[in-house]
Amino acid sequence: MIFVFSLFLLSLLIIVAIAIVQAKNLFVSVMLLSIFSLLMATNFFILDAADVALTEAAVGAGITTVIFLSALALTAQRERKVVGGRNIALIAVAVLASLIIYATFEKPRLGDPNAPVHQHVAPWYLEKTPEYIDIPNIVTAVLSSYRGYDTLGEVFVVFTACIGVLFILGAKPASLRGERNAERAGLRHHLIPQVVGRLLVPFIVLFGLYVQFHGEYGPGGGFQAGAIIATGVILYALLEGEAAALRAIPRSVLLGLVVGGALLFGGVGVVCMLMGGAFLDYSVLQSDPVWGQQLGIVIIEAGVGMAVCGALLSIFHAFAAREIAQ
Amino acid sequence: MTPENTILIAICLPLVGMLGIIIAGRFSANLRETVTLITALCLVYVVWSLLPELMAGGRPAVEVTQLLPGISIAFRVEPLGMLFSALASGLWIVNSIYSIGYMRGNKEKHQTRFYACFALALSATMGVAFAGNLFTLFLFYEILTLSTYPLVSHKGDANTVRSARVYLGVLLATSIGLFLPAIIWTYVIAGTGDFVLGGILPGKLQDPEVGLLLGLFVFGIGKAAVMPVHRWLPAAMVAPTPVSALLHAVAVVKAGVFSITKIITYIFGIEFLFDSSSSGWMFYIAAFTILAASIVALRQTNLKRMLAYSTIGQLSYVVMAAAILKPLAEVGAAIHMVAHAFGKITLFFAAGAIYVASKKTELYQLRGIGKRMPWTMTAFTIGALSMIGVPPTAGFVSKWYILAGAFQAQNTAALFTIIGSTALNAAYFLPIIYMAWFAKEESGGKDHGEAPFPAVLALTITAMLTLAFFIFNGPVIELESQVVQGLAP
Amino acid sequence: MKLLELLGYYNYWVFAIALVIGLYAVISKTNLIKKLIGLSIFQSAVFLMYITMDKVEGGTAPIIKAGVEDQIYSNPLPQVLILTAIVVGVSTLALGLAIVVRVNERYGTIEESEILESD
Amino acid sequence: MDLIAHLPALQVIVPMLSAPIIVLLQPRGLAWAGATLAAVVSFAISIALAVAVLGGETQTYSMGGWAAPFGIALSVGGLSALVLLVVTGAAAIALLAARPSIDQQIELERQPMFYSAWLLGLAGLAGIVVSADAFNIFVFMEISSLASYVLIAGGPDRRALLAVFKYLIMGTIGATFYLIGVGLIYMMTGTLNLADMESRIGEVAQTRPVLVAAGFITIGLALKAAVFPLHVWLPNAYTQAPHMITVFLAACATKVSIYVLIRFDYMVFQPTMAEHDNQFALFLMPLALLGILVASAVAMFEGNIKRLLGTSSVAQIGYIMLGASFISLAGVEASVMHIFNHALAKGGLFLAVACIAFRYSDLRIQELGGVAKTMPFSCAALVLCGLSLIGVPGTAGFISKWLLITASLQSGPWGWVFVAVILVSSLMAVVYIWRIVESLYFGGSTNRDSVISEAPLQLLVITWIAALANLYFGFFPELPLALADNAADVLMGYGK
Repeated sequence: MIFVFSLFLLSLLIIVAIAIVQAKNLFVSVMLLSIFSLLMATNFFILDAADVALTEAAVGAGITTVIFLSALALTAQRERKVVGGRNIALIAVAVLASLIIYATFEKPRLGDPNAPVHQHVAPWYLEKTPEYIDIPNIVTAVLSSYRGYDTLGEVFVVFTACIGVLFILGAKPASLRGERNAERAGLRHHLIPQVVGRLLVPFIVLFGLYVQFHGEYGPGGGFQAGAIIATGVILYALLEGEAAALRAIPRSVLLGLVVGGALLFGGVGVVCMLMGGAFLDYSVLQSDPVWGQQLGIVIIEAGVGMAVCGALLSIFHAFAAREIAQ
Repeated sequence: MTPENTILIAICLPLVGMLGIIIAGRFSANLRETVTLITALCLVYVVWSLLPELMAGGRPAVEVTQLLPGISIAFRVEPLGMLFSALASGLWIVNSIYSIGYMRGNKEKHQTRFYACFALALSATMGVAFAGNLFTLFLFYEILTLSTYPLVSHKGDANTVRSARVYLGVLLATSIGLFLPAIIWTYVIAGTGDFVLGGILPGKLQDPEVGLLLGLFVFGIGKAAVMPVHRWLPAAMVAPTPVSALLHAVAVVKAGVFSITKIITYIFGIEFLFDSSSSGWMFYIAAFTILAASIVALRQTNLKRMLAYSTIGQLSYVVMAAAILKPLAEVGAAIHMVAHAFGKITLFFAAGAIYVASKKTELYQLRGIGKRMPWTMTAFTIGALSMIGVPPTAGFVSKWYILAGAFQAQNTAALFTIIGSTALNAAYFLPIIYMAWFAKEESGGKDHGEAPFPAVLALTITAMLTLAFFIFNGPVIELESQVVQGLAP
Repeated sequence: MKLLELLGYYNYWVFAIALVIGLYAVISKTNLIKKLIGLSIFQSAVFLMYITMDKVEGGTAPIIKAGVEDQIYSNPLPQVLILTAIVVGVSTLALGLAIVVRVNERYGTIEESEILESD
Repeated sequence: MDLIAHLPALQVIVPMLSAPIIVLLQPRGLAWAGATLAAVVSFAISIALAVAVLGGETQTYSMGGWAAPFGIALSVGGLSALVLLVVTGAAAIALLAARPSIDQQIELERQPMFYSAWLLGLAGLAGIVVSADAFNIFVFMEISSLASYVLIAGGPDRRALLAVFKYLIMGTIGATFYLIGVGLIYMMTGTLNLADMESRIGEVAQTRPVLVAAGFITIGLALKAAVFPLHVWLPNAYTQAPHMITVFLAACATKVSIYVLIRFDYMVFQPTMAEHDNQFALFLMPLALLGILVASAVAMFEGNIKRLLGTSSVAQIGYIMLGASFISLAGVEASVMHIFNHALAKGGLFLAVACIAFRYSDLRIQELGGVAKTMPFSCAALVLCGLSLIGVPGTAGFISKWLLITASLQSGPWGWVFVAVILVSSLMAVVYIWRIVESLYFGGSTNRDSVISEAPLQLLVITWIAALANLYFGFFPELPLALADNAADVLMGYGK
């Protein structure tokens, strides 16, 4: 039954993708893209990737859409008609598609327990994690310890994007028009969204905190938590207005969160080095290596959460502030 | 001062001089020209101090640095290079004296740049002369090309810049497109590029390839102006006359024929080339260039352009002499470098002196000029006679040796070429001499006398040298005979 | 089992098709935001490829349940990789959009053809 | 563990962790000082690493204490050490000189973010080079790419935005292609560690996913490395970037992608896949040759000096790829040497251009007539580096060109064709460098007052250090040669 459902979802995915490309109204495209991400997340869930599903839903469907919408508000809503050049593009992508489909026929079949990916490296993680780290969620263990260096890199990708957006949008706008300033006070005058929203925001933030600290045991962790909390705050900003959100969490605090989160993660690594281990070798943090690992994971997950939440909010505010400035 | 250090000093001295000229140029023109003359004098002293060692059979050598295994910057003095460097450095003094007169007389701009680049060109010339391997030769050959560009384009107007681009373009294109591949080829098959008496290629290269490699060298060394890569030389005549005189009668063009002669004797080996059947074309192309250039020279109406084509023909004498591939002809090639240098620099000096004094550049304007400028025209006559090869001038000596070499090789084609070209040379020089001395000056011209004193002094000296070389050529022949010692006649 | 096998291929095909749909949009559209939307689809498609490999028959999400023996777990590694890739994707997108906003300010349009004309 | 053992990790960590701190340094000049300090320390680390691997030993490091393939391993051999020297050296030199030029081009309040992005770019590139893990390379590739988008977007002209947008699209496609390729290989081998991949890929080497993966990885990296004809993003991006960023990126950004391409291909594919070396050569060689010729020809007609030099970079990348496509010791050595020497020459050239740009904002060649009179030192440095780019003996550029020519001749019957291509393109290089020189020195000096107004001393001194390095490594190439030798030995030694 679940497979039929999956088949249906995948087909829908393609249809939505085509619709996104075909839609002339960019607003429609962005909304469809959000649906595309939700479908993708559902698929991930069916494929036993709970963590990824959670992230895709929060980041793909949530944050991405918000950023797209704020960019759209600053630019054009509709795209112009394209002339020519389509055939070449079609041929190019058709060749690419056939190449990939050609490759699929010698891939291990779906779910084959004998596939190389399930024979090498991964079983070691499943088998040894209880012994070395002793937390139930293997994804979190791999993410923050075995491949913690990747995750550090990832935090710095977000950090780069954050300062990049701040840098690029920090340039003085070409024209300053203040007239729209007054109108943009959120949805305060709409009663129902106001009430529902007010109820939702605290729960979203709370859920985010739960995801943050429950990451060792269930799906979740710093990324998802950061994204979810950021979504909550953005919702607040949409309801109460940009200024109110900034009053609640000022820009400097956001930047502090990003910098602090990144440095916290990196700092843990350096402390490990100073205590005689390799970079990010949390085992040396405590006399018992397993405890050390757990302690390290909790700290770096907190760092990740801070950095991601701060970065996403900074990016959102950079776009939103531009909106007011225009 | 060991001979090894002397080599390095000879190359660095003009560079030091260049710096001195640039610094002195900021203060006063007199100081700058004093620095030039002092540098030239020191250079002559340094270079000529190597002579006794060479005459005694010594071959001082020094390796500066090794860039890659097998590729090094190294110098080695041998008779050909000794002769070339002694010639270039010696004439630099005369030329500097002349330059002072010419540049001041013409009130040229950018004189500091002029003298500085001249010094750089001389440094490069010393490098070419003393190069111990193909790689070093190529390096300094290119520096020589680049350092002379500002001299050629000195005037800076559109026409000059266009000609200077032809100059640079032809020389760089041939050197990178043909000369460099030839060098690479040599390194690949011989594993080295060192100049060794008797050659490094014998036994490593078969027949059609010998001719091909030789072709790459001969046409790649564009400075030798073998047709069809001669176009740069007439183009370079837009330069001020001292540049044409020293560089395009002595340093640059001689660097070309010197390189070809050196490659024939030290890379291929004379006997190896003589025995291989695919190298004969070089002789014919040189012979063709001699005759063709002489015919083109006949049709010129501009004095400097005529001299340029005459140079092309005379350079090919050297190439042809080398291509006869017999000992006496090789000696003849070396002597002709000297003889032609004395004669042609005199001619250019005279042309420049005429220009400074009267602003005349065309042949038909020279009617009766002998009466106004007797010193200049006497020198011009001596130079022209030397070009034709009339005794008692230097040109006779070298032609004699080349003819002797042709007899050794039983090469009748060479004989006819020399006879034919002598007739042609006479055909384009004698009318000028006649016109200058015996024709009546056209009325309405500018009233003028001799050129400034330094210029006249310089051309008198070179004219004297042209005459003196007819008699005092013994040491040169003795030195150059060392190159072909032990070879069957 | 046949169905599962087909589904396995189907996952990869959907990956391939979604990938090229995204790429097509990137290449052929001249609206800069539309290009970024295409890029987003293009990147999401790759996530599907990775996640498809982590599935094990009869497996469950790799969260170890205490006291349960013989439980088959899906592969955690591709999930970790894709978690990273998702964040990378959104970062690139944010940067791209910031650039588009500036382009719109400086040029007054986000259509590539019009921008090229005005330069 | 002692300090030496930590060096591979420190190489990345130092610039990376400095970046967040730099953002907070608002007071004037402090951000620059901090960033420069971090870059110089990284440079010192890379020198220490180079010395450590000169003996031929590879330095390895297990991140988090987890042994590969379970954890992420770093490894630094001769090749990596050389590329690290280039990357960190370029960053240190450019940053040391950067302040006057950046003050002119970037507003003061945005500078901390700018310098922070610069360090992140450095950390990303260094991270790629030291990493021995295919996915980790992707992560750091993204850090460096995002950072370079930010840096280029700092260019003052509005065309910078369009250039960077194009770069972002192409860069992301390239990185995603790489990610697909890595995914396919992971699917067939179950590992992400490069060495482990090499040992496990053998039995599945001829399966379709691996074949397709090789294609995706090669194309993706070629896109990032701006291999002809995938280079269209490069000239615009280099032209529009802030001048000092052009120095940094031109010296090292594409080279790191080439490094990954060479390393991945030689290490993972060639020893295991039958005929792969031939396919690799057959694919890259024509592209390299075309790139050398076409880009050189285009550069001859470019009007803007930065665009001209950017286009010439495409040709130079062609040289590097040509050497790599010979699949021989000599070829790889030449290729690696050219990575080093081209960085020297191009970095120096762009530094000199930055000096000129400090005084003259219009960088079209015909507008620069007679600049040499007012800026003699900057122009002389430009000439020196230009000679190195051409490959004149006595400069660094000659060494690699000579090695490349030797390698061409050893490569078989087509050797002479390659030599001809190299020489023809060198000739074209003479033409385009000469156009600049002619304009600077002999060009119309109508509206130039000959009052000497050189670039600031800081910029000028660094420019001359770079220019003299071109000479130094032209006469004493032992250090890069030793590393390149070691690199060639290691790369050609896989699977044997």
